[in-house]
Amino acid sequence: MNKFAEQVVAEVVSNKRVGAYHHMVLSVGDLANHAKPGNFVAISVGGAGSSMVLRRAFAIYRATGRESGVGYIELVVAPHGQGSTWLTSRSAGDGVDLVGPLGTAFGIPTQPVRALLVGGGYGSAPLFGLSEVLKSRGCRVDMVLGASSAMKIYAPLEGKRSVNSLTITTDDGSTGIPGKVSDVIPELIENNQIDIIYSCGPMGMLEAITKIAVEKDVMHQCAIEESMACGIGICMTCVLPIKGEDGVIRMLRSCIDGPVVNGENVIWDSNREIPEGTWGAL
Amino acid sequence: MNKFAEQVVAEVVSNKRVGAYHHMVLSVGDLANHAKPGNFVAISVGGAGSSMVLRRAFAIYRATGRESGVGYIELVVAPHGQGSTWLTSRSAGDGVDLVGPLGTAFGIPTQPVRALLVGGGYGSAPLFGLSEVLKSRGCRVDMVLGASSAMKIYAPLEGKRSVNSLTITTDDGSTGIPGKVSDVIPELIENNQIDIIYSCGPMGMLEAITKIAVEKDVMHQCAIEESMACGIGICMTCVLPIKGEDGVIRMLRSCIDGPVVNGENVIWDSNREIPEGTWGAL
Amino acid sequence: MSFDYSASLGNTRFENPIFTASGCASSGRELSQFFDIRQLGAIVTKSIMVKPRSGRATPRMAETPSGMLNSIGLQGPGVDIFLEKDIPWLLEQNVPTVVSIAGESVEDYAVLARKMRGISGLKALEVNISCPNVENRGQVFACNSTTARAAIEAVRRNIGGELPIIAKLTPDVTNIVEIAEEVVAAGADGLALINTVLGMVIDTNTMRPKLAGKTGGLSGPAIRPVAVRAIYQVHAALPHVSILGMGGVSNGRDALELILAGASAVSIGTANFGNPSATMLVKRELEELLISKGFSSLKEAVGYAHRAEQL
Amino acid sequence: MSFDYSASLGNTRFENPIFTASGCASSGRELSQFFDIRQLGAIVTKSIMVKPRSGRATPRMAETPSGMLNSIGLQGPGVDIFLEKDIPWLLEQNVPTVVSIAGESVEDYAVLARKMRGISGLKALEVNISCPNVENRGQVFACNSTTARAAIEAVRRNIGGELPIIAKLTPDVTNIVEIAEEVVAAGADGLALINTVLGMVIDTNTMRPKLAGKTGGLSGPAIRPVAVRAIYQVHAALPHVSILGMGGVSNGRDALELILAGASAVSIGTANFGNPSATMLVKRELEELLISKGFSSLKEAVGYAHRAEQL
Ligand SMILES: Cc1cc2nc3c(=O)[nH]c(=O)nc-3n(C[C@H](O)[C@H](O)[C@H](O)COP(=O)(O)OP(=O)(O)OC[C@H]3O[C@@H](n4cnc5c(N)ncnc54)[C@H](O)[C@@H]3O)c2cc1C
Ligand SMILES: Cc1cc2nc3c(=O)[nH]c(=O)nc-3n(C[C@H](O)[C@H](O)[C@H](O)COP(=O)(O)OP(=O)(O)OC[C@H]3O[C@@H](n4cnc5c(N)ncnc54)[C@H](O)[C@@H]3O)c2cc1C
Ligand SMILES: Cc1cc2nc3c(=O)[nH]c(=O)nc-3n(C[C@H](O)[C@H](O)[C@H](O)COP(=O)(O)O)c2cc1C
Ligand SMILES: Cc1cc2nc3c(=O)[nH]c(=O)nc-3n(C[C@H](O)[C@H](O)[C@H](O)COP(=O)(O)O)c2cc1C
Ligand code: FES
Ligand code: FES
Repeated sequence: MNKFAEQVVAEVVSNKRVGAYHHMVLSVGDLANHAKPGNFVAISVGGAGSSMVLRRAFAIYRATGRESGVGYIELVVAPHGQGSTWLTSRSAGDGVDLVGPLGTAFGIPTQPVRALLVGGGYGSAPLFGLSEVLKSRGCRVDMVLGASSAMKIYAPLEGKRSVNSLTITTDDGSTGIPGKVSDVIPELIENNQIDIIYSCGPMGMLEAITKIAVEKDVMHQCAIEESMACGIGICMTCVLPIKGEDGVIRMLRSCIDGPVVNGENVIWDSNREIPEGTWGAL
Repeated sequence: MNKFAEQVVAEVVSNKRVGAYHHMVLSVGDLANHAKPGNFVAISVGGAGSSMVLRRAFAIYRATGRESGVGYIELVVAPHGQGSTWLTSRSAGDGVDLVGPLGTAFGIPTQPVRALLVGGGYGSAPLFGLSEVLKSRGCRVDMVLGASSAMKIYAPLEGKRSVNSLTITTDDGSTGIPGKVSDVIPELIENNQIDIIYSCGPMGMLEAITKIAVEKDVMHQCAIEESMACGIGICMTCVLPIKGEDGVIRMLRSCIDGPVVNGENVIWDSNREIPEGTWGAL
Repeated sequence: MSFDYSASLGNTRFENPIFTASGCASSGRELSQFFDIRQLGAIVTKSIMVKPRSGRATPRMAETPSGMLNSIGLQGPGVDIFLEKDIPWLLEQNVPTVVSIAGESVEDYAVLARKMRGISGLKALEVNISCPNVENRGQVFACNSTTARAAIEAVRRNIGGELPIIAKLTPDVTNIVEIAEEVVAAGADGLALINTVLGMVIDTNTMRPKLAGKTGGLSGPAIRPVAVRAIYQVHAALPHVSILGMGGVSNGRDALELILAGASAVSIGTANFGNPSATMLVKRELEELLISKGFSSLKEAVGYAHRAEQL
Repeated sequence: MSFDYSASLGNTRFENPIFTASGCASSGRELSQFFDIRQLGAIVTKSIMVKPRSGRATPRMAETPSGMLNSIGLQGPGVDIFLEKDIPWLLEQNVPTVVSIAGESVEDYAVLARKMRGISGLKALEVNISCPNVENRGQVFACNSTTARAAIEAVRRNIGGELPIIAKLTPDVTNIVEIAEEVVAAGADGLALINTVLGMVIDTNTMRPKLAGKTGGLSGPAIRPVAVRAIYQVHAALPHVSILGMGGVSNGRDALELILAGASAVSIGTANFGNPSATMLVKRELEELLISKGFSSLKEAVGYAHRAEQL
């Protein structure tokens, strides 16, 4: 549970198309001061009279303007279905109902480490803010971004500047190295002597990265994306099987016990079933 | 059934607030050339992802621009519930899905007659176009408009010019004569030797006018407003008991056998029950 | 490769699977000004009764979130005038026609079936058994296996010939599969799923029920999940019985959902009110979707959501 | 003149009629960061079972037009941990608390009732009998008068004391009034109406049911007309039995609709997901509406839509 969460009417400050995405800046007041890399917000979509009853979750790309009462949150939104398309068609001046910051954040090491940040599609969004924090702590930051094609790589110039190296992969080879991010990660771990991987993207990608991280014995924190009805821990729809410190598997809520979790604790191969041995499984 | 009905995407040309109403101009193409006073249009409300599944009906206030392919329809819309509020918040350039012209039109006498036009609230909308047609046929046109208060009287300047006399009543006396339109009609019928009354407004008003018209033995055509699900004759929700030429009462569809009907044929006192003797009543 | 869009209900073949829903297209004339109604898989007429009926008092409808309530009360001219006026017009236009019948007693169903027997050119008979049974405390025929069975048996005995009988069921029952099995045993060739869901709206201004008839039938997108569930359950239990699916379909995706659940054809009701050309939109979009997913015929997709999990 | 906003269910008084719905507010902690949960008429806890449960596989939800499907499968810690952790916290916070219990057998209900007996400070017990009965082919208790009765009797026999029993019914039955009469005869002091409506969504991308559990419960504004109908019917038949109404309420107007139909208090479920402070909005708007309509108390408005027609 993110104790800073609050519900506000956020004003759209700007909305720009970037490749396949929309970069949106929202004025949210104090809330921005509590947002940490990995947190997300939940936004009402469709306006009055909408048939969409649930909020949509979006990772916080950046939070800026850290003075009292004034704060901005930036999002990277892919117009996909009805909800995100509604959001990306908002104009400057429009208000949206937003709850945030929500969920857990990426853990920041106290020592300077060598970090590899891996993003898939709009999953790159939270990584740039994270990269800034890591750099400010003296970490080396390498980044890999993957997507199906060039249009779906979100890597703004200022973002690129904040990393030591950026590797891009696309399924169709339209930019960067043809293939998946998981094809290039092992070598990057070796070459850059990576201590920790931070990742965000589709579940299949996170699973593949976990496998590599376990093999190479590096830490791995990932931001997962389960379908969420409430985002605040009251509906139990967003659960996934996670092994606790005590070795017991529990169906945890990815909205409040996540989205950032330790990759190796997730039971990835459950094939969406309740894994055997899960606490309370019948 | 209005054989000219078609479905178009109409572009909002302008949307201006006038008192309690919005005067809206829509570009509809050829459709405008077939619109007659008394006809209405049915508009989809709420946009994509809306929870409102039914169209809203609006009387055509005016239809202009009578050349091939270019035509405008004007509406007077009261922002009331969710549907009309959505419509009145459209801006110039927005498209709306519109079906029209629908329904029957006011019958125009072949001889020059003395007509009294009576409108309640936004019910005045179709009367100004009617007035123009009547004047062009050499008729004398007197008009009475009533509403609960001044803000709800819709009587634009150019409209006023098209009538020989305009009487206004308001329930609260905030403009014109305090009281109901039915208070002033009998005298107007006498003084102006009225041959026919045309009316449009709430059902209670139409019923009261019918009573007067029958007493004074003048013809009375009224545009009724029953709640409509389809507007095109396929749902049977908009029916009301009407006596036919053959003396038989039938539950007729006000969207295709109306909205303009002869007041004296409507069974007003049915109290929303099926009147005894109605054809097919069980 | 050409795509086979034809649909079958019982032994009858239709050019395409998109029908109007009973009571939502009157008798076809009104829609014909918006599109060529011969493009429909079939018109399903409003439910016709033995005698003329003026229906329920007004108000008869209330809009609800993503849906509407109606209580039309089966207003109509009665079967004789219907056969004299509406049917000849439809057959003359060459529109594939399914007649829907509704009775207040088992005898009514028998009478209506006999009247239909003589009409050549009809494609099927939809038997709306979601009407109150005046002989049984006004309980709806389809709410009870015994009365549901009796109504369908009466039709079966009296219809003769080849005309397929499609029994239309209400979802307002504890176990729709049980009723489905019963009417199939009684001779139904197919099932129409679903009729409206019983609901009510209270007008918070007058503080009374909004509809004159108090309760009404809920239709539209709001009930689509209920329709999909009913179709899926019944198709799982009776895979060889054709289903005419309906409930909240307004685009190709929605129609595909019902087809994947087990419907062989799809009726469009409430969507016609919001969009007079909804059927043509659904027809076009569904075909595109099926082709884009690699199906070579509509029939391949029927019940496709039931296939075994791939491992 | 001061307005009396208090509500009663059975013999228990609540400060106001706005509750959370079971399973839609977890155990209260999560909502407490958005508003002071002591402002609620009551928190109704998620349904608690005898043993810990991990619930159903994922995906567990699908959005639908003006609603959603869920198949959580009653994930929870089991009654012992619940009584050890959640209940003390709620009672400590001084939040009026209604515990919801759910069983898989009649014996489960008996066990749960005995466990609740000792807890002082609870306001009422909601008995969710819309769960599958493992002893009876997985049929839902509330789908059948005999099993519904047995579950409530088991609670009645074992609960002792004054704690009112509110039986929560499913609308997925042919005749909800019959089930209501049965559970009241078995000792229920009140009724909670309605649980979710059984539905299904098929994902047209994967072409399989979207939920891992295939079917799920439909909730939200889409089902409000069904809730209003059920409440109206049951209140008409059993005017002296209090009803806790729920189903698609997201604002004051919606809550008023259920109250006029016959609900003495109203639970808010799905609306919390879209708006964490939905309960407070409903509470404020409903009070304003009741006052503006000239009621001097909430109780005056309960069932007001049933009053005789004025002539
Ligand atoms: C923690 C988290 C962070 C996210 N961050 C971003 C982001 O930064 N940028 C971005 O564009 N999107 C992000 N998403 C996805 C976003 O919330 C929406 O799911 C997506 O925009 C599709 O919504 P829609 O209404 O357009 O699509 P629809 O298909 O109409 O959505 C229907 C329903 O399915 C759910 N759903 C659909 N796809 C997904 C999915 N992939 N994951 C989870 N739920 C889904 C929706 O929430 C909704 O309830 C995130 C999701 C989560 C859970
Ligand atoms: C033939 C006809 C002509 C009309 N002309 C005009 C016009 O020129 N200007 C104008 O502002 N409005 C007009 N109306 C009313 C208009 O169609 C809407 O009903 C009104 O705007 C309220 O819709 P809403 O969505 O804002 O309200 P809501 O209360 O949200 O509407 C809910 C439902 O109730 C129906 N409804 C509500 N009030 C009425 C009513 N008084 N009559 C019929 N149905 C109602 C709506 O159609 C809708 O289905 C006309 C209606 C008809 C039938
Ligand atoms: C206004 C209206 C009238 C209807 N009349 C009938 C009818 O006469 N006979 C019948 O079997 N079903 C009738 N129905 C039910 C529809 O045929 C259909 O089963 C139901 O509305 C669900 O489909 P939809 O959501 O596409 O409307 C009617 C529905 C509506 C909305
Ligand atoms: C995610 C979710 C979980 C639910 N869990 C329970 C539960 O544990 N016990 C119960 O009795 N009802 C449960 N319900 C049903 C609700 O309490 C309520 O009866 C129903 O959702 C209708 O109300 P609504 O439309 O306001 O959500 C659940 C509903 C939802 C949406
Ligand atoms: S989204 Fe509701 S509990 Fe996580
Ligand atoms: S509004 Fe549908 S028939 Fe008139």
